[in-house]
Amino acid sequence: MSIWEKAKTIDRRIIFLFMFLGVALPLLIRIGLPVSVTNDVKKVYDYIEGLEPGSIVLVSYDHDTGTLPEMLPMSDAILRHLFRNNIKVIGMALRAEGTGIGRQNIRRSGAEFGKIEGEDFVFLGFRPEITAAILGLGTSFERVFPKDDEGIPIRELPMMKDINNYGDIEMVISITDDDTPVYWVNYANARFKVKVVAGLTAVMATTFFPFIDSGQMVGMVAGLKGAAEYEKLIEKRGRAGRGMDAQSIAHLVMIGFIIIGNIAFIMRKRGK
Amino acid sequence: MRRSFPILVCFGFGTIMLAQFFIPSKLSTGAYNEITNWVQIIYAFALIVGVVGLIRYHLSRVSRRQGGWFFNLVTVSSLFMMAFLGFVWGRGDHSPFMWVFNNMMAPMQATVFSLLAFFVASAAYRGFVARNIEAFLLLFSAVMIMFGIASIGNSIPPFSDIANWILMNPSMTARRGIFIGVGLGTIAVSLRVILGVERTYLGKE
Amino acid sequence: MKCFFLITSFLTFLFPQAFAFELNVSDQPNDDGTRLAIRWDPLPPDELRPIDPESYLLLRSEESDGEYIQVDIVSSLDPSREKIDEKLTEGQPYFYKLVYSDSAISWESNVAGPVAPEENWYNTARTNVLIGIIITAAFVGWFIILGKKGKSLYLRPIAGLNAMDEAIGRATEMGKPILYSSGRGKMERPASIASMNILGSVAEKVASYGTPLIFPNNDPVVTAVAQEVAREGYTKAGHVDRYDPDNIYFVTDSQFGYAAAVDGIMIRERPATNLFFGTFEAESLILAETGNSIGAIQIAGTDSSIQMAFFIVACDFVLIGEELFAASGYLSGDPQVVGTLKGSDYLKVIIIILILFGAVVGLLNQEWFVNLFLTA
Amino acid sequence: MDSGLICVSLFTSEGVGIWIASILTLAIYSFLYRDNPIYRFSESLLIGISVGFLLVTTFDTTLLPKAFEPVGKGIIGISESGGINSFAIFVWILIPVVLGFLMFTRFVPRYAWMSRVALALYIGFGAGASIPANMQSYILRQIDATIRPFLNIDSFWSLVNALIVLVGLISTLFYFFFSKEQKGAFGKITRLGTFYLMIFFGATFGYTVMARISLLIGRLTFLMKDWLGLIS
Repeated sequence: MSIWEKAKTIDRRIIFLFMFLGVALPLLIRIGLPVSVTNDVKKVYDYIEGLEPGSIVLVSYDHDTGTLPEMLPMSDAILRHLFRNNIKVIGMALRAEGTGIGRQNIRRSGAEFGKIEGEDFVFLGFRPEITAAILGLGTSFERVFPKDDEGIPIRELPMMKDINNYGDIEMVISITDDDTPVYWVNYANARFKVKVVAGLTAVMATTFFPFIDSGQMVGMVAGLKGAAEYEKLIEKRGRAGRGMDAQSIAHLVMIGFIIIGNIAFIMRKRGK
Repeated sequence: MRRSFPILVCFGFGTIMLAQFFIPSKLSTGAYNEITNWVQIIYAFALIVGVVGLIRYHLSRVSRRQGGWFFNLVTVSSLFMMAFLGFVWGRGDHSPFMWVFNNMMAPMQATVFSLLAFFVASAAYRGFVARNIEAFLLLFSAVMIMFGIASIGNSIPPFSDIANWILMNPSMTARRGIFIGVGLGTIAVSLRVILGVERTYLGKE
Repeated sequence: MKCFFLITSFLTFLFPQAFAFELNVSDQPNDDGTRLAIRWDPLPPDELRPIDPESYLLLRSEESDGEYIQVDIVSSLDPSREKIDEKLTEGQPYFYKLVYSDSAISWESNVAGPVAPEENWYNTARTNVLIGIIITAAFVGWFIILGKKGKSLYLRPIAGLNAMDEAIGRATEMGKPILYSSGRGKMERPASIASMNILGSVAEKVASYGTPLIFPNNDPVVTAVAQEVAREGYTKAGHVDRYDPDNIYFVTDSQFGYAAAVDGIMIRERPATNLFFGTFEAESLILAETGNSIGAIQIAGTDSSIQMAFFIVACDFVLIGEELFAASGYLSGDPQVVGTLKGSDYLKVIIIILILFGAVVGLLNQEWFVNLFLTA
Repeated sequence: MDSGLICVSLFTSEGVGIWIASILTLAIYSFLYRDNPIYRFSESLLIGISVGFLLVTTFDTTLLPKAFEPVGKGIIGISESGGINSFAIFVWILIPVVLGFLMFTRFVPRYAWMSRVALALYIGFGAGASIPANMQSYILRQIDATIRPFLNIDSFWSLVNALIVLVGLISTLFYFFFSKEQKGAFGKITRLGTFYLMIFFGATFGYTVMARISLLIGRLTFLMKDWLGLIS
């Protein structure tokens, strides 16, 4: 039996083994496949890079736990960038499930850079009714969030002393798995001219191209790939890079097997 | 009676459901809510019947000491354990019932689901062979999408553009064709059922 | 919607003072008499132009000078400029007004109303669906009648169905069972009904050969129906004694619990033939790949367009889309069912003509025609 | 490399959970090598637990609030007011419950036919509901989506795309013709239809692979990070 005949009846466990290695190895060992940074992500990075230390950025966690694996690498990378550049962060959530996610995420990233809650970052908690909340922040943060997530009146938080409305912050980053950024653009950007950035799931990306073209959004970071690009920009490879490596390698393993299968088919045909 | 009464019931409820789609009145929405409620109740009872049958099936294998009876015993006892946990301590966030769900049922289901990562690979190896034009097109569009959307090809403009074009145009339209066909087939079956032409599901006697 | 918003804001930009502010209320059409639609002119009204508040209160009362209660908060930027007030009482007249007040100023709109919500008995927005169903029913019904008269009709061959006899025969020769699955479909899905029809024909054939038929179910109602259908098939073949209800049983409704169980059954019982007909979800490939690994001949058919792709790659024969629904006509040869297939062909011709016509009319920018197919 | 193998502690509730979940995960994966008693054990366990889960949730969310409690209230209503009205309400509440109990006649072959009344209601309900739903979303909406692009043709390429879509839909529909033999010119069109179908099947397969691999990444991350501590 020629090798090509054998390829036809290959033990599928060999394919399984390669698929396992194709996913497991990139998770264990950093390969760091080349990630080319797209323009939309670069714009976000550049904008944050241009902010003065001490500027204020609002990060809103507008997603549920179901999409956490895709969203977490992204929020990690962006928060790292903000804290590294000594930018102060206000966290909030427009989705109930986002509250726990945001609270944990912001505290962990803050702690990593030795930031102090109340002075360098705050987490205000969750507000339902998206439109009312976004519009309300335009007049007064205190009116929408009289107290923070812990029940401390926000007037008593040192960081919030001089923050009244969008006029006092530099940008809004909405991390979401649906079209919440449309509200941020329509209400916060259109009316109060605050810059808006979206962190999205991969499938939602196409919805937002028009907003970037029209300049209503600074840029966006979409999916695991966008997060990997951001990790590359801040020069700290994290779980997005690993996940992307695993995805790419696993796909290449599959394509490789398909090619082998076809070569074997052609060779068998010739042999006959 | 044994046969015509069920057919009459089927016709009656089929027609009500069909009509209520076009009638927004209170009576109609009320009937809709009531019938969906009934259907849920019937389903719940059917489930109990199914579970009783399931327990009988496994227990009979255990009592006959049929090959692999130990595993039938595992199924039945884990079923009773879960029911016991649920009925005694409830389904709260920190209940033992949810603990079993979170640490046993959910991870096992997720793992079975993830077997697909292996199976897509073995199926692709066998199935994506360019034996003829049809098979070539199948292979070509699959590889273009895999490379252009999810792999490093995504960073190379022509590949990602081609992949997106395939998804949005030829692929999308074939799917619409399938939808229309399935829609027509579904409507035809439903009409036959309501009119009593299709009655296999009732069996005979 | 965005376009509408742009136009309206552009108009208010051009003619800022042209109209006095007005609030309107009207019955919400096509409902059960519990909703009213409240619409307003672009905000802010002239009096409030200097402060341009971002939100207003929408109030409702049952009497024009009675007590008003707050219904909603209206955003000045809401591009729809419309709120639907729900859960009202049919026939009760209501009044509405929009108000704004702060420490310096207090403003009220005109009082809109009285309007009472009306109950409707026909949803005018769904007329196109009704016409579609009437046309479809006419064709299907007509061919059922023709079929009753015993008019025989030509049917093109379907590879997957032609292979069915061979697949059943193979299992018999090898002395191995046949595995049947209808996937995750609930019994109320027409695809499940189509699957039960196929099951009936399969059971009839299998009964005369004496080959065991194993059918693990994912849904208890499917179990109940499948047992009836299979028994009926065995009875028709004259071998009701060979019917074993223990072979058609409910496993679990958990999607992946079911997949794991069927995989286990395949590996242990080693069926020579796997038949997958019905609504499948992600478990399709888990079943089909395991089936392939044990060397079973596999025939599949599903109404789920995505799972068709996996079956195409992993199975020997696949009924694509509508072919699943046609299968019962092919297998049973029932002229009434065959007739409906012919009816469905005519409907496809009508759809093709509509699409071609729509494309031409669309090029001529006749939006009204395209809008005939809009659904609500 | 990271810190190496540091398994999660076995002495906390969370730790025990992670250990059990990890072992069961491996047990399921062992099926990829071959069928074995460990896989069979976890399979049986999963079936039992999932049916138990279903039983409890169905009882709590359907049977109790929708069947038993209303019946109980109905009985109380009759015993308190005793009027004909409360009796009528009680009968109405009882209908679905009786239909449900008819399902149990399946255990008694002589009366098994009674369960068909409930099944007929169930199937009639589904058939009636599916007709307008399919007409709406599987037929009208698809026609709309195909011809709407012709309203906004603004370039040569958008026309080409719209035509490719149009030809694809028509040839696919021709493929589904059952009463005409696929040969000659008609056969050529149906063949074109199969080409489109194959492109769709390939694209769908390729597109889904990404999501499936994400699932595996999720499970392996759980094993290597939460359980073994191999990834920081």
